[in-house]
Amino acid sequence: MKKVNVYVTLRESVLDPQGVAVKGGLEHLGFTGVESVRIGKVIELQVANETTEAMVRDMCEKLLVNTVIENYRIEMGVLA
Amino acid sequence: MKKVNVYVTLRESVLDPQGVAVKGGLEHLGFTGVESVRIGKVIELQVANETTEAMVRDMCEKLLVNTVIENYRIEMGVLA
Amino acid sequence: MKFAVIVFPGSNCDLDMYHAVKDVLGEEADYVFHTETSLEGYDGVLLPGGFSYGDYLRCGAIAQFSPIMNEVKRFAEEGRPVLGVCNGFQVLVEAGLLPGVLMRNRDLKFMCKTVELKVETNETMFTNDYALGETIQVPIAHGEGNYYCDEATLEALRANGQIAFTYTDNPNGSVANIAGITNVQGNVLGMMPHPERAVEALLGGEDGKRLFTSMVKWGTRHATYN
Amino acid sequence: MLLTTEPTATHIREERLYATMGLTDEEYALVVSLLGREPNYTEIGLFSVMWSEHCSYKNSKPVLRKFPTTGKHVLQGPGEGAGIVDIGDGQAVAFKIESHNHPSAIEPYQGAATGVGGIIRDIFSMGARPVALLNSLRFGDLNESRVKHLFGHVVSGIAGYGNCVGIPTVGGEVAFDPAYAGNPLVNAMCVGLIRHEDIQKGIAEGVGNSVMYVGATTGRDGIHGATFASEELGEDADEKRPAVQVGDPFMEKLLIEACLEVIKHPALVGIQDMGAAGLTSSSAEMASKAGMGIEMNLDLVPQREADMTPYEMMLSESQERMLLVVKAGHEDEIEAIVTKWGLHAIKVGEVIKEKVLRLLHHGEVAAEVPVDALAEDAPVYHKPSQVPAYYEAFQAMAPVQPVVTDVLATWKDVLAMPTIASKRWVYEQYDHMVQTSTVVAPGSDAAVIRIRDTDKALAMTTDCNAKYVYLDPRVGGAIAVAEAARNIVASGATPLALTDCLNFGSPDKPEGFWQLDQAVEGMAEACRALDTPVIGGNVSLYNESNGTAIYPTPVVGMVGLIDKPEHITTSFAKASGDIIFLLGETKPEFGGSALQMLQDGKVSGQAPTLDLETESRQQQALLTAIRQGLVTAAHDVSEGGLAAALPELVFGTGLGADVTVDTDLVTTLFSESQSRFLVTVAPEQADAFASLTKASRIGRVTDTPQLTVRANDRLIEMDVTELERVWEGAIPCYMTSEA
Ligand SMILES: Nc1ncnc2c1ncn2[C@@H]1O[C@H](COP(=O)(O)OP(=O)(O)O)[C@@H](O)[C@H]1O
Ligand SMILES: [Mg+2]
Repeated sequence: MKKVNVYVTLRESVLDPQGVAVKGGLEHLGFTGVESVRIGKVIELQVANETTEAMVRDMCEKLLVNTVIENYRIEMGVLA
Repeated sequence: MKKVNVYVTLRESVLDPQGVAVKGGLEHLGFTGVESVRIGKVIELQVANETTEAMVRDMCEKLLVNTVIENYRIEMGVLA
Repeated sequence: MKFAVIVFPGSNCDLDMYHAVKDVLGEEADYVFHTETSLEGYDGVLLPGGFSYGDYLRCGAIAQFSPIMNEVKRFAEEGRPVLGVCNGFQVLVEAGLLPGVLMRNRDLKFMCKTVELKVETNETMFTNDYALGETIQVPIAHGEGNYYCDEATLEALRANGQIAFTYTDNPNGSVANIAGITNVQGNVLGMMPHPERAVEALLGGEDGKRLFTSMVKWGTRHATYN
Repeated sequence: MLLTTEPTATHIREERLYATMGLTDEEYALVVSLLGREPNYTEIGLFSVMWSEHCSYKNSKPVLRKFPTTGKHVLQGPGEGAGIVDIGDGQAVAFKIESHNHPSAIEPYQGAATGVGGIIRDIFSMGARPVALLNSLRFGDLNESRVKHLFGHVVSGIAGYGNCVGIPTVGGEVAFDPAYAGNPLVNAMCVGLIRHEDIQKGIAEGVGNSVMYVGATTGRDGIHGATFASEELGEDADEKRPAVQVGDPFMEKLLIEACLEVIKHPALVGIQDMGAAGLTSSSAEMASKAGMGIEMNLDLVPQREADMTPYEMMLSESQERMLLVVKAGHEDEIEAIVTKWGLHAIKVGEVIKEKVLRLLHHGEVAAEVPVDALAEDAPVYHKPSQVPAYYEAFQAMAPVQPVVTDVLATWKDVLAMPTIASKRWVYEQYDHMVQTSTVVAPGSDAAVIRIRDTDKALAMTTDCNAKYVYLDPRVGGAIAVAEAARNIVASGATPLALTDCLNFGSPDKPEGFWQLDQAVEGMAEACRALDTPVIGGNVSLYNESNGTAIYPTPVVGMVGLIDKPEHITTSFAKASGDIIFLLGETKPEFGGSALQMLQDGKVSGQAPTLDLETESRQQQALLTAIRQGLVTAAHDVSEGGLAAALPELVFGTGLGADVTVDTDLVTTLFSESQSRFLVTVAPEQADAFASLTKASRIGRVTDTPQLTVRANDRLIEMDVTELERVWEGAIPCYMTSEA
């Protein structure tokens, strides 16, 4: 069994209304100096040891990520 | 300006219906050996250089994280 | 005309869609479960609203892999009518049958109300019963109906006359006020507003009815398909 | 509550561990005598949840007996998941309201969402198809950012769950008052339709029949939720966080479809949802009702987390789970249905002859307790009652006589009070149209849902003006029932029955108990006068924070029946020239009014009076007029008086009104006298309406958006668009500044 993390973020050209709202919220709370906020996903997978990065990439392209608007980064973990 | 990432994940004892559904989806697609899937958030902040980790922690506790059901980890980035 | 109303786990407007075409229009309709592998004998496919697979991960993302979706794709490729409403639209986009993506509403809230739409083309099999430029009242009910596509795609949508409906008062932040689009061939329509909720005067309006009568008219003219 | 080694029976006694679970010394002693021995850790856990107020009603039982619970249409009164009322043609309506106050205070989104999920299960476990949801919400002052946060997240939690399962949320109410600052109220109601032959009971009959588990896996979430719900929220509320459960509406949707299909199967003997006290209450109650026992092997319970103890499994309140009793030998047929919906039905035990709940774990008996001891033998308390000093002081006060210097400004201020202002911001987040049966959407007096394939429709509402209940529990309780009925009647329906959620403070304080007792007394009187039996409900006590109780808030959920579509009536004026009537008498009554709240920031004095005979007469008169086709719009006059009701009559219509009344202007606009309706009638029907109802003709609907009120002392004019801007804008304005 090993751990794999997939980080999914919105492409830069895409507006992130949730990020904008959170930025507003932070300002409202008095946090100054926050230039931008963008919100993405972390998908934490526990997978069989045989799982290769190519297989995870395949999962991303097919299901985990919508490549029209999202980018992703895979972090293959160590054996658990 | 520097980059800060906050990783927000569901506490372990908390049910993650999203993760369960995604696991089902992956199995459906023929990916075997996926033991568990849990879905969290990455919050990417661009903040003023003066921003300390303690300040980010404060943002997390006050707004970014629902500490009732979520855990978080801060990654203070380098100057951009 | 005989319609297939596709039922995914988590679909919840399947009954409404069925009721609209069967009870109000008097056409034939069946529920077709996501596990089915044939659309034989149907003249039109309806993908209803709801929260397929809980809309977890992304709306419509998991449903696109249901066995029936292979048939829906084939059906669409044959040039036959496929209508996706709300979650159905999201499934069509995720499945690549329509371009773009549906993101969270601009103000991040789910929104349920009747809005005004403008009919941008009446030359499709879904809109031939409307007048060009006509405005109609149709309910929306979604949290992720903010249509997005890049500039090039938007140009193409415009050039090909693929924009079927726009909002006159954009409720969710959609690019170019887009409420519904077709594919290039014009036989696949996806829209966020719910025409099936606007087919009876008792419930507040009938402006959605002509979308279905358009399909039926087109279907009778093209009866040779079966 | 992760215990590696469990305390022994001796330890539990010596350290009084039962006390941390909410049991008293006397209750512990009673457990020992019922068992004939000292309970082990799992066993005392079972008792602690089953004997909590939430499950046993130990403090409220004597009070609840006051309610009339029978009637010629009642098919199922209190006692099952939900009450059921006959609506003719073999059909019936099932409904119930329930609180999720404490979980919502800790985690507003999930607390509210799981509250909705729980009440839906109560309905479909009866065999009914859920067709509508309503809610009743109370928060503190909306100026506070903590309150904005709670309100915003509660609303989105309700929306998130209801929208996803595909049940329209068609109505409700929201009020804001500092009384709820530390203890918000979140009550959810569900209405379902059922055919008589499909009515199910939670019963475990037939020795050898299988006990099957369907739905989500069991985790450590929500352990001690029922006890938590029965305790006061203290400073340490945050430490009780493990009690928070997360809802999965997608699972619920599958569960609804699977269970409604299973219910048609003759092999199903009984079904009950695992609500408060989860596996414990569902198994013990089903067995106790049947006069049987249940033996369960906990190793077979689907578990989400590793190494769960029997205590944890039995007390878990993981959501979206159902317990079924199935005829032996037919398990596969049930499993086949459930599998179609992507779920599993797992046999976890059997019905046994000995009337005990026996739990096996890793080959050993982890607990063995008589089912009746759990389900029936909880002590019942007759709490001491005492008239509070505040009440006596209020009664002795001279009638409240407000001075209003700038009537126009005050009128606007009243409409901008968040409690009075438009709730569009709330209900537009709810899918109120799914299932395409919503004839009258939120915004009118009651919501109306048509019943497919019939001419009939159902009207439904939730109501309670807790300020009146605080001033005078007995009168206020009666008003809550009367107001709900008024909303039902104004929509063209005959009230059928009601469900109630008694949200009160601690019954351990004699003054608190008095409020409960008196409010129920008043409600019961109104129920009898208006012929609306109580078919079910929920009690939520200990709604206090740091020693201060909320206003006593007995929320009423009522359902009424409409025979013909043409009787469906809304509160919106239809045509210029229609005559406006005011039914009922306007007296200078300002105790507990919106005006008093606006001016003083708190309420005092006497609640408005209520004469139940008059109430009943006015309601009957209006209903008769509606049925005779005389009425174009009807609107009950409630909180905010005519100052709220008159503009609401014309908002959104582009119309105005010109009325003349013979009371002074302040009384005319702001009095909250009871048993009143505003009604519009086409001119040619006006005489018929007047002679039928004895209502006074006060004016007419005009085609310009202007309100003209001619009182006996002066005349004022008000621009409707200006009022509407204030009324529509208030809540969005508070909420855009949400942190
Ligand atoms: N929490 C809520 N959920 C859904 N609808 C609501 C809610 N609060 C208020 N509404 C709707 O707004 C309208 C006005 O509510 P309210 O002022 O409480 O009416 P009334 O005083 O006539 O009972 C009603 O149609 C009601 O159903
Ligand atoms: Mg009303």
